[in-house]
Amino acid sequence: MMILLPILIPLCTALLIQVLGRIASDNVRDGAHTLMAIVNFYFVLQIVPLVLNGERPEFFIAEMLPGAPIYFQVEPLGMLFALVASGLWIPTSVYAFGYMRGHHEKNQTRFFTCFALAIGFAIGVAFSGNLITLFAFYEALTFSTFPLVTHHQDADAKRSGRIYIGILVSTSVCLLLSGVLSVWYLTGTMDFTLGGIIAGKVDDPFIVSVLLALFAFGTAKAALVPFHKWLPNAMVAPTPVSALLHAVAVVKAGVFTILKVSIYIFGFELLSSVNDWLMAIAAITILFSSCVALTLDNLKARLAYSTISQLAYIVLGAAMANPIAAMGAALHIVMHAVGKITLFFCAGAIFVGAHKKYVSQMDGLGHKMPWTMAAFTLASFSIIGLPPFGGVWSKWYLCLGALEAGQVIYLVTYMLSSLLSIGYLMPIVARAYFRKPSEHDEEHVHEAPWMCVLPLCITAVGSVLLFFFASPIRELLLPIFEGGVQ
Amino acid sequence: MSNIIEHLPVLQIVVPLVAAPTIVLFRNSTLSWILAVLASWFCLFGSITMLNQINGGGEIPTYLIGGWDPHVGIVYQVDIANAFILTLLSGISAVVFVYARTSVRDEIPEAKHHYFYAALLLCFTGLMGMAITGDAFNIFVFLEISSLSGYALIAMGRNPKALTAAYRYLIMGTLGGTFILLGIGFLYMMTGTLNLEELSHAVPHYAETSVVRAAFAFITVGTCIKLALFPLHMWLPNCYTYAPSVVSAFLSATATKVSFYVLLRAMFMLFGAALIAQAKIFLSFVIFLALIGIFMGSLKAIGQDDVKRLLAYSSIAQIGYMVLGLSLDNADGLTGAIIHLFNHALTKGGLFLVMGCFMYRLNSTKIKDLAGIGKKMPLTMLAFTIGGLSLIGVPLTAGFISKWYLAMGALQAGMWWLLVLILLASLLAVVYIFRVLEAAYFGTPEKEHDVEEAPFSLLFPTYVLIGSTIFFGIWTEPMLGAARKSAELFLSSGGAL
Amino acid sequence: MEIVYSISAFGILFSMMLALIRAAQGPTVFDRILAVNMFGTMTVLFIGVVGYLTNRPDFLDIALVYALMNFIAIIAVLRYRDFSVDPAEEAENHEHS
Amino acid sequence: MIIHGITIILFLFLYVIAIVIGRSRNLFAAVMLSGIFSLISACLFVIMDAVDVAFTEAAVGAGVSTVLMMIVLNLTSDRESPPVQPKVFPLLVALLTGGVLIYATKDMPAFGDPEALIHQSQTTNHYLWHSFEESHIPNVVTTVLASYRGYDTLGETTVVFTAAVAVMLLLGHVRESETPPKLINDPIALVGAKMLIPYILLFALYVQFHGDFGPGGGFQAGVMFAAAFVLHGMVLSPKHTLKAAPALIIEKLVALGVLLYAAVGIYCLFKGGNFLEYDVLLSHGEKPNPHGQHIGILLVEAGVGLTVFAAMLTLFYKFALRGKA
Repeated sequence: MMILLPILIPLCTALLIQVLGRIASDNVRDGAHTLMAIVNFYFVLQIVPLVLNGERPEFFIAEMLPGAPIYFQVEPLGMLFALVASGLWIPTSVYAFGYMRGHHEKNQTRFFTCFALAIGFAIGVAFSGNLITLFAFYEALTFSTFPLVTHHQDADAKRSGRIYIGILVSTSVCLLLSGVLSVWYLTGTMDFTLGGIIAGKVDDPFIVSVLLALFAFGTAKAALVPFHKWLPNAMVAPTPVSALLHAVAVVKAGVFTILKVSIYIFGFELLSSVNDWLMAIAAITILFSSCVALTLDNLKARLAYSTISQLAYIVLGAAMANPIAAMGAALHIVMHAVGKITLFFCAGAIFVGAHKKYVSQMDGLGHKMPWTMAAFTLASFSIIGLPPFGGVWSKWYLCLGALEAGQVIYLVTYMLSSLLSIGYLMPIVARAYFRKPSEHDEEHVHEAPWMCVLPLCITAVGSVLLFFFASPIRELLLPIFEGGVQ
Repeated sequence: MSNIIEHLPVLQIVVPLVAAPTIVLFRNSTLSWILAVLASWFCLFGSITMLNQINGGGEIPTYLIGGWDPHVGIVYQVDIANAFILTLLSGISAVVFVYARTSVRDEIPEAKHHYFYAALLLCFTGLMGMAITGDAFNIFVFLEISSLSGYALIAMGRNPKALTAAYRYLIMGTLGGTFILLGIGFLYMMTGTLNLEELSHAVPHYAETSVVRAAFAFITVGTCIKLALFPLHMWLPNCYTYAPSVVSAFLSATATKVSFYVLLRAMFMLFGAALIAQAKIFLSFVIFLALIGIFMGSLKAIGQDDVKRLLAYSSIAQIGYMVLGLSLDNADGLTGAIIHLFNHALTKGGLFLVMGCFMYRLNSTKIKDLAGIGKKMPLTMLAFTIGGLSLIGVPLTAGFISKWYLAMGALQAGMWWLLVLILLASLLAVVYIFRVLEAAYFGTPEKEHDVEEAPFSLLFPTYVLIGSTIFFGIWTEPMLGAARKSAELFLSSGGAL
Repeated sequence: MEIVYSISAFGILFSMMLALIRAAQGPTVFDRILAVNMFGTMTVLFIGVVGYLTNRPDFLDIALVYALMNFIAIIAVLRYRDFSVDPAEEAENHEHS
Repeated sequence: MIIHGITIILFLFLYVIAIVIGRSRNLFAAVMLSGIFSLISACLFVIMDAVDVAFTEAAVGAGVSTVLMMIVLNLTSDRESPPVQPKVFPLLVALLTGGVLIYATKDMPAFGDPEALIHQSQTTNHYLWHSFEESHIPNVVTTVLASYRGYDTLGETTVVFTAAVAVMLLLGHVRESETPPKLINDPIALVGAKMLIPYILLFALYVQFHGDFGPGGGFQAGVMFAAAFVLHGMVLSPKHTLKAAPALIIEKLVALGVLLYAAVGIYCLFKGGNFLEYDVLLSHGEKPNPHGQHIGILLVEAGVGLTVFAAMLTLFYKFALRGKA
């Protein structure tokens, strides 16, 4: 029952917001939102010791299909994802509070409702005990974020909403669901099992490859090329949503799914026999999207392509099918989440405070918005993977994993990509600090409201702290990779 | 009447059948409504009791009407499939009849209320009768009752086109009924019995005769007309579009479902599963028709301006799914067909009830009139959204369960391409549902209309049906179990060859 | 006796045919009405004869019903037919069909 | 042999009439011809020894249907508007259906073949050999109709009731036409009808109760009863008939007939039997119980007669009292 709380609390929060949105003032509503986020994080934390002790708390809801119940089980990977989602919900809720107010957005009640729903469903994905539950929450996540993407309700939002729902739903229904169905048909079970459930039941490498493709491309939330288009398009959403979509809930649910499937459904042994093409595609995604990011002027779009590339790190890590790389991938979920959410917060804060959204307009912002730009710089270092920032650990493991897998070419890919990320992130920092602001900016550029700035400072500090406190996370994950990681 | 349980099978029919003339006798709107609701609730209670008993491993003793032996008189032999379909029918009616009060007051002139309720109850009786009976000719008799009242009910729509629609349905329906009668007559000619149980033993012995083949053709085509399988679907869209809201909801959730049940029973129990299994070419042809139905229905639905008509075309597609499941001829496919029958009834019934709410407030169900309605009638629109998701087959809704089983059926039959087609077709559902959602939530109304949320008396029943699509998407056990058992029953039936 | 009944049966059938032709051809309303009336009468006779031909004299009951119904049907035709239409026009209309 | 010849000629007639009706654009001619069609098919039923069916066909098909059709024609036009496009599809359907029917005859047992299963089956044997001892009714058709398959007949009665409800639902309340229908000032018709009506009623009663022994029963009697009223309505005016038989009461009678039928069935439940198990009526548990059967059949036939009569008359009212559109 305890593990159900982190899922139920956000859902109840959604309901509460609906009610409060009608009867109470906006401040009460948003206060309640933040409060619930904190409460939720508290309950998630309650589960951590259990998982650390090696327990696997589980909860059985209903036998949806015979042998394929709706069922939750917390294992380290899911625990980690839940921690990320619920932890980042707190700063995001505060940030959204400030941003939405500062921006005079309409339909705030609906916004916060869907927001809470999305968090709940993301945690549902994290705690899923079998494929079908995971799929259910994966879909629920898609639909609950749709109103967020189309929040502005204009023609642009509608178009992006169509692309968003079109790509995510069609891939998940046609490919992911086919994959789920096939696994069920071929193995008769869908429970996540260490070592994989396909191994031993299906030998034909062709079929395994097809299955892998169904999962890898079906999980379009992971934004592998060629199904990445939805992500930049979803940028029309308000920035807190972008932060949520691109750092916490949606994309991480995608890579989490791939990671989880590769560990618990395929198993490393089987995966390593068919993983060549997937690694190649992930590598192509990394380089391609990094290059695209270099060319973009719109800050949010640049960050979006950066996200695509960073997600492919995780997919590549999962595809390399060895414990070290997988550990790196899992760590990267956390590191990237914290770093990227900071960047998006900053982008939003710049938009609120300076009404700028293009990189080319950001000259000299560092002096007007010191806090924001400082946080931006720290987070950029973390994304690039410099010490002493959290990002360095995940890259370290990923590179080690590439070596372990004997794939030097992918080690090079990681390196190259780090260089590219310097290329697309550092110019922003440089512009902000070393260029003179244009004259007419002088009056109306100022720091965003404190409710926007505080969260981004916290997350920026978080990405530093993660460098020093990465080992508890490693401890948490170790049981999955028993023996593989020293 | 020492033991009411003992007589439950026949009371399922007799109670609504007696309620209908009583309503005509008293000629009072409120009383009519109360009687109709009570009758449907009684039936719901009865069918759930029977379903529970059978699901629990028990049996319902054969009910001999008139005390005559099965070969002489008419018997009710309630098995799991009967009980399942009865529960569905009475469940839907129990909700829709409650809803009817407000909607009918709005759409039907006061002086005709008692006739309307009588016709509704008669239609219900007819459908229940078809579902429960163990006698071939009796099916036809009750088919007549349900069809006749159905035509009249559809014609009661406010739009004058309702009359034409009902007339077309009458022509097609009569053709279908006649075919069914001819088929039954042929079977009786060859076997000398009308009892379904006896027929199922006798018919396979004459499987090679031209008479039985002709009977098979007639019964199949006849039920397919009533079922609105492509290409015999032409009557359906107009009927559902122009009929009064209550009637659309009631008929869409029940009439085609019962026809499908009759088709199942006829194919598997009358002609025998073994015989069906041999008819591979026939089955492939049916798969082909079902697929065209699915895609044609979905594509047509995308292009509609009126949501009721959109839902009607979607019904044609969903019927395609059911028939597809049937023609896969394996346990999973058949289970999928049967559970889809149930789930789709809930979903589509619920969606048409939502349409009734719009009719009540807006007097229209055109997409352009629904623009921006998500703000004005949030609860109604939420119901539509949930129903729409179930129609698409999103997990945690009932629609997902049926799609799952159909897909598994396709896999079991070794048809991977079919799996892909089924999943692709669900995407079309995404398109037509989202068209409505987009208009309702993001559209701007042409003229600012002063609309309130639908009244509680309409919303509550709507939410019962819509809520059940979620309930049965998660707690699937009772209904899924019954569907599986029915499928096994069908597949194992048919006399020895 | 049977031969007598048979001959009369066929005779009646023949006159039925004549009535049928008139009813189908028209051309005026009156032709049709008379033809139908006559056909009804023929049917009554025919059933009577067939009854005796097959040794089932209780067929006369049915013949009686026929006679009655025929009468009522013709009354209905006369009652509800609008005869203000010119018979010649009616004939012309028929030509077109 | 002679019978065969007659049958063939009658079928030829049917065939010709069907084609003529199909081709005719003159609705009046079509109605007249369909009356003839019905008469001929009734003749065929007689020849096939399906006397009860012939009875019904004559009463309903040739009689009441023609009357109702004429009234409807009076409300609309005589001529069918020409079809928009040639109706190839219906023709194909008809041909296909015919083809299947002909195909079916290939293995069909010959008509009246005593070896055919339909005549050998347990069901038929029971009907033929045991019905008298069980109900003491010589006419097997009546026993089958009202007792063995009495439930179907309840259904059929409900069908009639449904039809009446449907018409009432669609046409609404009896509405007085703007131009009151003219009275026929024909003394011959008037006197003839007035003389005839009591006999028709008497005959209807005979048909109702003679059903036990010969062709007849509730359906036919109900139609006859209604026919008498219809005749009255036609030679005088429907309004006169309304005074004798108010529309409201007639509408209630439609329902009462069904209720009577069902009530018999339910009463059997209370007496401890199954639904429509007449054996428990007037009995102390012995079986077979011909008295119980007899009274049961009598009552349900009365219910059928009531419903059919009232439904027919209601239809007549609804159409005849309507003003021309």
